[in-house]
Amino acid sequence: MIEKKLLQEHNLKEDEYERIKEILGREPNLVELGLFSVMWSEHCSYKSSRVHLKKLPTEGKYLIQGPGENAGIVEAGGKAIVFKVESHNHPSFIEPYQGAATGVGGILRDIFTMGARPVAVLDSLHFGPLDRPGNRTIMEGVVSGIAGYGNSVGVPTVGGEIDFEEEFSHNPLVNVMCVGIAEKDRIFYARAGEPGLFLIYAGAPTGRDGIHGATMASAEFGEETEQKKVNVQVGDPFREKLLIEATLEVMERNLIVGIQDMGAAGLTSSSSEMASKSGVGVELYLDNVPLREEGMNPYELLLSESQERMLMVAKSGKEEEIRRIFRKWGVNATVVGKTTDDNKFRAVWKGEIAADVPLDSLAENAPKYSRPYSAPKHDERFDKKWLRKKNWGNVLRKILASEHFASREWVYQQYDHMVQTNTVLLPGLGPSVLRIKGQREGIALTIDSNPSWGRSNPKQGAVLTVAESFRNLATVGAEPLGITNCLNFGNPEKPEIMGQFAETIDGMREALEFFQVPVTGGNVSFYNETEGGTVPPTVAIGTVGLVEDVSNLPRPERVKEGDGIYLLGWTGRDLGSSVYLRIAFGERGGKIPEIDLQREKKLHREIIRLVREKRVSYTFDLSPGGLLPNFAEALFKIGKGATLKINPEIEEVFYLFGESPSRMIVISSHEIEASVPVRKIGEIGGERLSVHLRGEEIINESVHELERGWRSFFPEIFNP
Amino acid sequence: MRAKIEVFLKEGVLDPQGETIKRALYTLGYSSIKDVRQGKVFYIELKDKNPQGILEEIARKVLANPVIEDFRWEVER
Amino acid sequence: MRAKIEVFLKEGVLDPQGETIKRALYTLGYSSIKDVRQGKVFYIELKDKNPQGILEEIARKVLANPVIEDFRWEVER
Amino acid sequence: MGSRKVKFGIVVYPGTNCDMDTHYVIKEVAGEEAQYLWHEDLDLKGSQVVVLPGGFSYGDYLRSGAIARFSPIMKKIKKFAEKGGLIIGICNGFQILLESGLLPGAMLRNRGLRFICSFEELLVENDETPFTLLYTKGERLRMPIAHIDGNYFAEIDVLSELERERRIVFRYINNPNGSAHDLAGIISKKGNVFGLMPHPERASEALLGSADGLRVFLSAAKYVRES
Ligand SMILES: Nc1ncnc2c1ncn2[C@@H]1O[C@H](COP(=O)(O)OP(=O)(O)O)[C@@H](O)[C@H]1O
Ligand SMILES: [Mg+2]
Repeated sequence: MIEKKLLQEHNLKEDEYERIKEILGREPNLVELGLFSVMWSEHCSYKSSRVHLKKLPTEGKYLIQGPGENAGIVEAGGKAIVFKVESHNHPSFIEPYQGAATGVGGILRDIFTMGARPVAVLDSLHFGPLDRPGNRTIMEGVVSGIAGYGNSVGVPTVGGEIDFEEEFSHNPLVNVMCVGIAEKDRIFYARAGEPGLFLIYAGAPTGRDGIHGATMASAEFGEETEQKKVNVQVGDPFREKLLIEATLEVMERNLIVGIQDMGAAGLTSSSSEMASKSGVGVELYLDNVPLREEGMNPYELLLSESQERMLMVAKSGKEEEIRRIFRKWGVNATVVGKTTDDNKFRAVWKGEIAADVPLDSLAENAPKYSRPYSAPKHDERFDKKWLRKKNWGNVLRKILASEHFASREWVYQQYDHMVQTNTVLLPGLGPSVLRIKGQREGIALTIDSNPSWGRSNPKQGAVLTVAESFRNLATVGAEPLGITNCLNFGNPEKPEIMGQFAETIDGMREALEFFQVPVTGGNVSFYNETEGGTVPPTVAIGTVGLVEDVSNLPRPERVKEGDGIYLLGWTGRDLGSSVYLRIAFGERGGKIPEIDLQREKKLHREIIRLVREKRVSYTFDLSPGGLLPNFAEALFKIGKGATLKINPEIEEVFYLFGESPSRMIVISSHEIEASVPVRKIGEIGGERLSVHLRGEEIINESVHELERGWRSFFPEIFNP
Repeated sequence: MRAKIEVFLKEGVLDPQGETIKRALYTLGYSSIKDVRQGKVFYIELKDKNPQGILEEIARKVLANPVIEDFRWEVER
Repeated sequence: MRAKIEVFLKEGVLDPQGETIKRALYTLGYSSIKDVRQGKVFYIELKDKNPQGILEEIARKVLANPVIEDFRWEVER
Repeated sequence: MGSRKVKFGIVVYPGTNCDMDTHYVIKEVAGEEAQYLWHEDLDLKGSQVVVLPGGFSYGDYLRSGAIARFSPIMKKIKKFAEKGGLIIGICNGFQILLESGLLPGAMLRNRGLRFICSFEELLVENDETPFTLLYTKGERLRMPIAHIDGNYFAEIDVLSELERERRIVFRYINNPNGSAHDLAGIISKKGNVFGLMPHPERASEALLGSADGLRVFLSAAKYVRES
């Protein structure tokens, strides 16, 4: 008889338990209870989010594969571009280095599982403010964990973002995106084919890593297993590198029917999902599973989340050849099961049946909930005092040297961002651009999020985030092909959290439908809550764009003395959630910017046209931070000074530090004309930044001095 | 005073380094080696007369990561 | 048999890791710490009855780099 | 015979990750012949120049390059070196050359203890080696580095010998990692084995920000063709 306590340990509700009994027509045994527990967990089943995710647009001109597979795929330059983002928030809080490292390992596997060679990693990171040592330790660990894993496997980490908010002190967000390239006719899916095929386990042996809800269960199996259990997974990038090469070689030779990495719920989810998608059953021979530790039981074998493992379904008769290839790469590969025709998930252990459940009940038919939700209150505040004049030079200096704006070089220098020799635009210059060897085309990559927008207004925040991502791409002349997304929220059982979630999805849908760009996949991370609070709704949008010609990119080095500086687009009265408000007033809320998607799209079109017509030396967008900080940053990269003459028709603070979305700077040696408002606001020259407001000089600073504060912020914190 | 703090992975925690070294030794013909685990050792020179407390503290708080590592210390002289 | 091999930097070879830990400890207020040097320790499980020779050999040939490192080993049980 | 292609052999160890980049540059950019050599091969397959590329052989576990030195192919590479064959070790390849004793010294962790990936400025110190024929002494180059163990150490007498014999080939302008004598690349006594931490294969195309590294491969090819 299964007790309440045991159900709690397994995170199963009583009605869920009733449903399990109904499905089985009997009580589950402990192993089976474990299977349902993980497969029906939020993480594996998306039980709270599915009904909402369904609303996202999933069709587009360039789409090859939408949501539902290990990763999404779009087409660029005649190749299949495979990409996905995943969160590793909680593990990174518990053990920052290993948590982040295994996060990279996991998302890489999602990519090469599909037959793609991983070519880039991007990371979206959110931590608590750095004035607290605990937050510094987490950030340092996470960054070196991503570096430690990514650098070793030889996949460049080419971009990302980092920001800081109070709520992330106890709930850091670590979202990692990976992009890979495959041949269009050689894509692999999580399929099991037909009955009678062998399942091959390849990679690291299984240990007691990350077994969920098993505390109670293992007491049943013996006391000493309990003490050995450690829930932190340690990554082995070396083994992953071998796994990548071996797997790609097996695919190259066309030896498998389908493949899936063993991520959450390990052997159970990978085998049952593949089988479920192909309408077959599976039988696992647990005695064949390679073990790292002694005395492991079926419960642990089925639920272990040991890293660097893959499960494949071999083409009939190809088992030996597969094994040989893995062996060459020093990786163990073993037959651990077989597909069957009875639609069951069965595990055999020491001649006995350890688990026997209807397969679809684990995967396809896991519960789905329409959880109650309540509309979140939006922050509509606007305070007149925000408009007061200040010493703008001082404000600029402070923003440049703040954690929200200072140079991220300290971080990306730790990432090998050049390995594979495709990185045409290095980190720090806008979106990352990779060439596709042998092709004129390239891909532009970016990942963006803004939790303070989400906190003030989840729907509007999602619209703004999508727009920002596409605006970033426009600066390199790239059109968006598709997005992936990571949704980081609190506890979905609370109506206000579900309300944030529903609104966020609405916002994403609105923006994506407008731009006609599909979602190709993503990840949902709920329960980002501790006594320290709940994370603000945070959507990370990862976008892949098409660059028509990688040899023609705007770059700071192209800027010459005398080049004109043009402001394109519209400046509104937008200050809410700006970096300016934080620095000048310690205010992190307020009404967030309005956006007119028609205008936004027009602006992107014009910028893309100007770039493709080679009329642009360099161009960049202005949020976050607003015009002055972003312009100063551009000067640091250009290595020259400039004079700006600004005659705004509204209060100057909106112009200088406001974060209106639909505007950009273009620097050019040509006269710029466009079908959006264009104003020439200055010229490149000298070594100082001089800003004139309505004829009066308000700033005159050495570019070099400004740069020093911007560059030294992170090094001073981390290398005292 | 001279002391030594050893920091090693808890049992059950994967040790990719030790594992790889074991395999390398095996390939080199040292086939009697059954297991290798790698740890860190810190040699510390300090002024305290009774450094026990301080060693315990820095091992726990600074040198070891309690989530995956254990430690032991000894005073050498 | 269980044995232990310690590999440590020769005197005179700069130890950037130990140096950094020393500074960190100092910043944390452990001002009695005069010096920290970091080394590696390998816990080895092996089948040999008299492992002395083999331990010496793998330490010298494999585990330590004689340009910068020395080693010592001991049989634990 | 003057225009025949030179055959470069690129050694692949488990964990090597710059093998394909190096292959691409030698074949597609330098226009020479390139082939992979597997670490278990017992034959250099007629390679005229052997390249040990960058990466994390054996995960860089134990020490960078420490386990790779035991690979079966190393015996052949040592013989090849003894006979005067040209060998280039880049980054992890340099570390392997140090660990296997083909070059003197050892690598410690970077001064700042962190991995550094960035473009660095280098000074050409010796333009008379087989690997730098096409450079000019005193020339400044831009090449990326990407490593965590690039802090070169050797005993004082070794360092003075390197200086005296002009075996320091490249030096950093702003020493990023703490290397003794700012050295970024050295050659063996006979001058046929070259190890360097910067990545010339990542600086062989203007599109990627610099083509200053290409001449390392072109020089080696020219040297082989003309000798
Ligand atoms: N926010 C989202 N938007 C669109 N699709 C999503 C989202 N979150 C998850 N998905 C899709 O749901 C499926 C299951 O995702 P997930 O469980 O994260 O995969 P994995 O098994 O690799 O961890 C994937 O196809 C994924 O792309
Ligand atoms: Mg997956």
